[in-house]
Amino acid sequence: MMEPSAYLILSGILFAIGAVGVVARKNALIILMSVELMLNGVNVAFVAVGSYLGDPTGGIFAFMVMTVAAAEAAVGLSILIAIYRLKETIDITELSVLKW
Amino acid sequence: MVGPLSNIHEYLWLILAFPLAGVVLNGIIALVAERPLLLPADDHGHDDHGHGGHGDEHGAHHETPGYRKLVAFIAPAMIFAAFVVALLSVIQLAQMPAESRTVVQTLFTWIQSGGLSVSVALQLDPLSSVMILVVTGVGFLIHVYSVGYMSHEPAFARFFFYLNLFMFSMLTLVLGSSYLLMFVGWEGVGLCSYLLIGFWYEKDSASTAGKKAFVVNRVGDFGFLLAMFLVFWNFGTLNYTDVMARIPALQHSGILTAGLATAITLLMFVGATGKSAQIPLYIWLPDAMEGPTPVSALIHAATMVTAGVYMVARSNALFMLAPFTMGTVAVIGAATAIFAASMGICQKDIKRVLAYSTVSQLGYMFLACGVGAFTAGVFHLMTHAFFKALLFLGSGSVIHAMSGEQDMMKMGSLRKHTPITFYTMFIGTLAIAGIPGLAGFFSKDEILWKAYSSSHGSPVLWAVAAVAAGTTAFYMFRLIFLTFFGASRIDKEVEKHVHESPFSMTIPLMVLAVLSICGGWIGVPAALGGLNHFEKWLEPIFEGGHKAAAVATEALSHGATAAVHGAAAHHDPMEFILMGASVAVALFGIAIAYYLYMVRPEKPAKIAEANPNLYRLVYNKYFVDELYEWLIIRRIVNGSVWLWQMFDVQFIDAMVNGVAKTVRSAGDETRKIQTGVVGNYAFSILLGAVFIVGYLIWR
Amino acid sequence: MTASPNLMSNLLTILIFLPLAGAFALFFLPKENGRAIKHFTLLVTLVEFLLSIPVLTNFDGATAAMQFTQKFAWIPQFGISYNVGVDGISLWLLMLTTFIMPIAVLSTYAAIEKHVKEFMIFMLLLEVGMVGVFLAIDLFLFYIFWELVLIPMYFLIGVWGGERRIYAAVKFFIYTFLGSVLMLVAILALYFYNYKVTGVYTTELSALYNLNIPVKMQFWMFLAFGLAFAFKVPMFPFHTWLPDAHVEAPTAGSVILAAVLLKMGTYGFLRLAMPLFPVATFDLMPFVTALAVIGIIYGALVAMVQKDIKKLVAYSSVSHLGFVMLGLFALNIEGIEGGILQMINHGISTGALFLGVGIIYERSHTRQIADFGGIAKIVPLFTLIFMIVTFSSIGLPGMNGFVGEFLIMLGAFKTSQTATVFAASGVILAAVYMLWMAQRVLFGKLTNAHKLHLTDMNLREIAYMAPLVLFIFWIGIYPQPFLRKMDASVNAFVVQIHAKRQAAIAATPAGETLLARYFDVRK
Amino acid sequence: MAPIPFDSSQVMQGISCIAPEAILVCTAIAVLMADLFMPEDGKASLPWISLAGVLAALGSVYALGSGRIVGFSGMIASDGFGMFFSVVVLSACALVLLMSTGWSERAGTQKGEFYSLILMSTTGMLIMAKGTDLMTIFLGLETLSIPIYVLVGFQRNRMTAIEGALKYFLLGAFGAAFMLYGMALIYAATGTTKIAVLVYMSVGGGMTGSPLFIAGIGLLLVGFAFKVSLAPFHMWTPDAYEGAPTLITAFMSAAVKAAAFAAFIRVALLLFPGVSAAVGPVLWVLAVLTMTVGNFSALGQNNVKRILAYSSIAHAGYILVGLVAGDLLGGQAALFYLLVYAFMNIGAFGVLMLISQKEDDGYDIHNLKGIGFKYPVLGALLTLFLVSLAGIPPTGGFIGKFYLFSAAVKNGYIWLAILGVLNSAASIYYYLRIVVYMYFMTPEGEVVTPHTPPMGYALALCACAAVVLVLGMIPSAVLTMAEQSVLSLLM
Repeated sequence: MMEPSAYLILSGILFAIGAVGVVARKNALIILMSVELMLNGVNVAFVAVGSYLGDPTGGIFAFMVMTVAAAEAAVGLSILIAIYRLKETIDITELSVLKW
Repeated sequence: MVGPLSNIHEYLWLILAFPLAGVVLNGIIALVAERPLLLPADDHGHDDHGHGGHGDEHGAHHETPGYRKLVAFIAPAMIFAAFVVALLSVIQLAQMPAESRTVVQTLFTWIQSGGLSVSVALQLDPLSSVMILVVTGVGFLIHVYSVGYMSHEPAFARFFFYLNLFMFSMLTLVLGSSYLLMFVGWEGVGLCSYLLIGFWYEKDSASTAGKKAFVVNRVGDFGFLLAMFLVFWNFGTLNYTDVMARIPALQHSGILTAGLATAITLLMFVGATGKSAQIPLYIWLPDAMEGPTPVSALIHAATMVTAGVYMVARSNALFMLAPFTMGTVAVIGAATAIFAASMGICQKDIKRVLAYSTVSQLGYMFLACGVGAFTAGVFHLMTHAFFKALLFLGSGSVIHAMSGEQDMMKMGSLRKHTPITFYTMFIGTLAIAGIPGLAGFFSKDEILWKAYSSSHGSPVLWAVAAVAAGTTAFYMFRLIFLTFFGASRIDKEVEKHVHESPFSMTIPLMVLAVLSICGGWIGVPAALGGLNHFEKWLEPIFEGGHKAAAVATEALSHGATAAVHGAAAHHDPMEFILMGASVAVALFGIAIAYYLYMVRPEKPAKIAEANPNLYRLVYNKYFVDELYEWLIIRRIVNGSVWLWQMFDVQFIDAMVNGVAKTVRSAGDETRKIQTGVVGNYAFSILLGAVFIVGYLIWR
Repeated sequence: MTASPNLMSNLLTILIFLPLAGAFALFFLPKENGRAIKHFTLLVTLVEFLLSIPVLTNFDGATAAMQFTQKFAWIPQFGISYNVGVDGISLWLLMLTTFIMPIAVLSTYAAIEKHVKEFMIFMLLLEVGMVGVFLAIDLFLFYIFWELVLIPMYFLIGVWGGERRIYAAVKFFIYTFLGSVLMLVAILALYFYNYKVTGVYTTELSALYNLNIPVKMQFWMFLAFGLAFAFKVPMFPFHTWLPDAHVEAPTAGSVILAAVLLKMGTYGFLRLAMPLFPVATFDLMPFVTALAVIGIIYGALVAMVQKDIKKLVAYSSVSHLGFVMLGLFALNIEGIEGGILQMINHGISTGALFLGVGIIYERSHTRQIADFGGIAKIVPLFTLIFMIVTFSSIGLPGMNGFVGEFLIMLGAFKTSQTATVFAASGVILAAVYMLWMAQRVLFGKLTNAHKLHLTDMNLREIAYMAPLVLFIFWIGIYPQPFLRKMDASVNAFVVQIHAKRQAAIAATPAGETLLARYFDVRK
Repeated sequence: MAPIPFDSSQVMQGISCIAPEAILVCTAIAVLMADLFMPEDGKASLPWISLAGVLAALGSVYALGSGRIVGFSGMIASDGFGMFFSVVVLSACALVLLMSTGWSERAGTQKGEFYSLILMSTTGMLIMAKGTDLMTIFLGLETLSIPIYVLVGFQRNRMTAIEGALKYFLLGAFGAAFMLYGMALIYAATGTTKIAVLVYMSVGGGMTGSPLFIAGIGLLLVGFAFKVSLAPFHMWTPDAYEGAPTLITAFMSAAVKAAAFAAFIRVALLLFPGVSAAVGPVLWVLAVLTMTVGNFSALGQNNVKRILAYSSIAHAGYILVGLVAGDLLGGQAALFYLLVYAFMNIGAFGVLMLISQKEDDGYDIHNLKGIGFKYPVLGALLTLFLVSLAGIPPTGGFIGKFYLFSAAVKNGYIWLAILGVLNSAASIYYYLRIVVYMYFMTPEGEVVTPHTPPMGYALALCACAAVVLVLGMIPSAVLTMAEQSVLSLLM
């Protein structure tokens, strides 16, 4: 069995890319995708550790995360559609009525 | 009136109770009967509903209303009753052996807390007996006089309410058995003085003068209060008898040092300067002449202002232990005497002349006390009460005759119109000038002699006092000449109404005139072959002081027995020389007055013109009031405004509001972080996460 | 008094909650009938006063113990109990509260026209808090009542106040709240320290009194408690909320504020800060005394130059409360009894002054001194009573103020002569600012008569001023009943606090300075 | 290969353990169905059906009692701690449902899915509060969050609502990712996600040497901090709260916060002691920062809803004080405070919902002018809730704060307590500001006419007021409950 360190580093990189994406991008859809990337980074870590330990928990957790991610994506996309319908943009810098 | 009472001293409280009853009765009358009549016509009587109807002026008729008659009876009657009780008490006191002539009647415990226990108790002893007789006696006469003098006054009942209240307070002052009670009366008479000076409160000058009197007195009271604290924490009591009794023991144990005694007595003397109008706190007394003239006579001449002398005499044992204080008292007394006398020279207002004269005479009394001649001080207090009350009442009679005019420059030749007033006042003037045989002569001469001969005295003090005596004679005769002699300068309109006063006013004048003549005879000094009953009477009071002083001296100069009584024992030929000198000085003063105001009436104006600056200085009372105003009052008021603005408004509140503002604007800035852009929010989260994880790992 | 023992044991609780019941009942009265609401409130406060009289008559002045105590477990987990009692220190403050309330209510009859019901509800709630503060002998309960007072007062100022009422109300609230939350932290620290030492969770005062708290801890706790109380008193330099609050508050509010609320601060010192932290009390005494004296003089000087009568009286309160603090921190019987008595006196005199100002304000709608002048002519009765009150405030012998001030200064003189000398000069200044004000308002030429619409006092006004005047003279002439009831308690207080201090001195290394004791300063 | 053992009693125990959740899910489905088949005018009964479900769930919580029942191989447990939060969450849910009776029609939320989503979210909260495995907590969190995202944007034609939903959603997912990554790291470090095992491993500082574990804890903390809105992870809160339908704002501030805190407290009390030296200062700083940012930001706000949002942030800071203290007392204080907070905050929002005429502008503070005297009961109620939020006796809010700060003082965090009380003094300003507008100011025009609440709504408000007052005056019983709950957790 392979040491999970490499996978953990990979997961960290994925997570970081996703996080930076969330912070840096202005398109809400891409932010959503960045979040998905972060979640996938998490999944990599879970699966790698689970398989290294021979423990099913990691795999199960990854499945759970995927399920949740799917549900989130569904809700998220519908919110985006609703926004687009009202405002015809999903640029988050223009979606700042609520502030201060 | 009370029948053969076995012990009149059990009824001492009546001396206070009678005036108090007068206070209550007159107060009720003033409130119930008189108040509605005094309201402005358009809305009196309907105060509950706020809007009275028009017309209906039923308060306007001129008959004497019944309540005024009642007041006119009650007020003097109560004082007379008190006088009778006082007289009976003193007679009984006199029948007791000299060494046990101290009667204390305890009424109830007043304040008790921790170590302090003060009772409302009355103490009758030779000193207070002199005082109560003077107070009730002269007081009664002035009450009678007032009934006539104030007969045109609308607020008649209120006046007598105040006047009776004054009598009550004054009697408390002199009868109280402890310093605290004296203080009660002390402040009480201050209150009445305030009320009576400002009696005509619609006059701004009157209410200002009243306030000034109270406040200046308070400055003195400040000293009195602190003196009491020192007495209490060192003697453990405020009762006279206990304080006196504990002096030897405390001297022995080294607690009562000259330093402590000096501190106590100096503070007390601060109080005395306030009440008795000595330098530097005399300024209120001339202004106090804004009050009705009987008030000036009663309060600002005969009784209240002498309270300071009474206090010093009362505390003689302590004063004797404090040579420095004694010196101070004597110097201040002498200085006040000459200073005030000089201010009396140029005054045009008849009452103001008398006011400065009072200040000056009070200076004599303090001079006496300061040289250890307490008896002489008290003696002069008494005689002064007679002739100064007489003079004031006389001046009141003059003013009455002149329809309120007080400027002597607008008088003259009144002798013809008001003979009784003239003669009585003339007697008073002779008395104050120190013409032999009259009351003032004996007392003043006693003081002059002691100022020279006493171990505390000095020729300088004598000289100053003698010059002051001459000045006194001068300005008093100036007053007489300007008022009663010469050509009439009276306003034509006024002249038509000039008349002699009614009997209710002239009879007290006559009685006082008699007293001004004979009052001094009970204290004829031994040197003149007198028995000096007065000195013997007061001896028990002042014995303690001499003893204490003796002990103190002994402590200083081991075993050197100082013969304190010695000075008075043998007849010094010097006494006669000085006596003659002082009479000569007085006559000289009279002669100058005669020359300037009778022979060459145009001369004074010329002298004034020749020395304009000097004249202005003296006429304006050396600008002392202005100096105080500029030096102290302005400073304090402006300083307070500055304090308030700088500290409260610009510092504390600015800080408080500033903190509030800062917090709030900080809040507004904090809110600005909330840009509304999700990316920024996410960045904040990311940053937070990085910080936390970073801290946790690389801690 | 023949009251059943059952009533007696519940009496204090009834006193605390009767006004609450009254407020609750008021809630259901129709708001339209303002008169009936006023009558009802008056009735409640009168009954409250009558009920407090048995406390006074049955109070045993010979013992320092708490009397009429009643105790229930309240929050047993924390050792907090509902614990009330009264002793010689709190007795008169309780009486003052119940006495002043009907008067304050009566004073509102003409002044309060809008939202009468709410006004009265807040008045009664205020009374709950005030009575509670003076009766609580559990630290937590005390704090609850302490805070409870804030809200009704805040409303009284904020709704029924003058122009700048909102600023004043908020300032009042935040100022005092800030102080009390710091006290809360100190209460907690004390509470856990007690637990650490004794192993018992309790907030009962009698238990906490017995603690021997380390001096350094005492220092900080005293500061925290003291700050809360100093805000309330208010001591210089924390006084600036007071003039604002007084000026803006309606008459009744000012009266209660001056008469009772400020006393909560001084009472707090006496009940909590001083006995709990005796060593710190002694060590900090010079500072407190200095602030008290500065307050006396500063308050008087600033009062002197005010143009608004109410503001003048407010600053005079700063000065008078300075006297009270001076007396309390004399730490001897004379000073403390004088201090307590002066609390009562100030309540009566300043309360009456505010009532007086209210009376002319209701008619003329101005409080500017310059607008008046010579009104003695048209309102002689008012003038009489106002002058009596003025002289009471000045401290004229024969009236209440003198007895208090004299005892205070007498006591303080023993402890600090310098402070007393300065304080005594405040006596002079008091005469200056009060008489100057009286002169400008009452005396002189009547210039503004038609603009002022002044009429003399009516029966109702006489009715509420008369009892105050009565007590002004009563306390002034015969203060014995007042002083005797507090003797035992004050005695015990002084003995205890000195004993604790002696013990602390004995335990102190020689030559230890304050700085070394409280801050880690070496050499 | 041995046959897989089937222990029916284990299954039954597991099912009984999640009985309240099951009831809620069933109710949610029933409501959806009813909405489908019910005539339009019968929709008014939907909240009542939901309420019945919530009450039944509440009943089952009581039936389960505070005894510890572990289900699904230790994934979830019904214990005293869970029970306490179940009560809090279900009460909050019930109150919100009651209030919806007078609100939904004008807010356009009179729809089956609205109630159904509320119930489902509540289910997630219960799971989160009872989860004893990181996985359960995550599942609960998501079950809770996803319906809330929808609910926030429920009024999808209102720009602010949908913007709030978007922000909440994006950041929620972002925050959840941090938490998940933290869980993954913990899993990587320890090989387990069971809290009990983690406690066993970390106790006495056993895991302090593992950077993976520490980083995991840190990220977990970030996740929780986001959900309970601690600064600097709080920024979504004002926007989401302001945008959401007010009823949902109330629900979020009370129930979501309670549930998130439930898991947070469970993790904090059990796991943090092992790493307290590291986490303690972080929590301290977070607490102070959160209180200060929340309170300061609220000072100048004019939108009442937003004021309460910031206030909610500040309150998270106060509650965190209990966790900084980290002992039994701190835990129970936090529990007690969450309970009180749920009632007072829902109460405050409940009154505001009646007063405001519409979303957004309707919550401008100027609309409150003159309300106090014109509508004394509403004024009194709002004042009571604000006073309680400000922490002034005799309200539950005071007892709660007292409790929290006493935990801090007890554990030596004097400065934290001082900063806390100073903060609460500052907060007075904005709570009083609302009172100032209600009572001290007169409106330029007409006083706003509030809606008349139906019975249920009024009942809910009264219940809130009663609880706030009762907890303020006789808190003893609830204090005991809170203590028992935390004890059951620590045993």
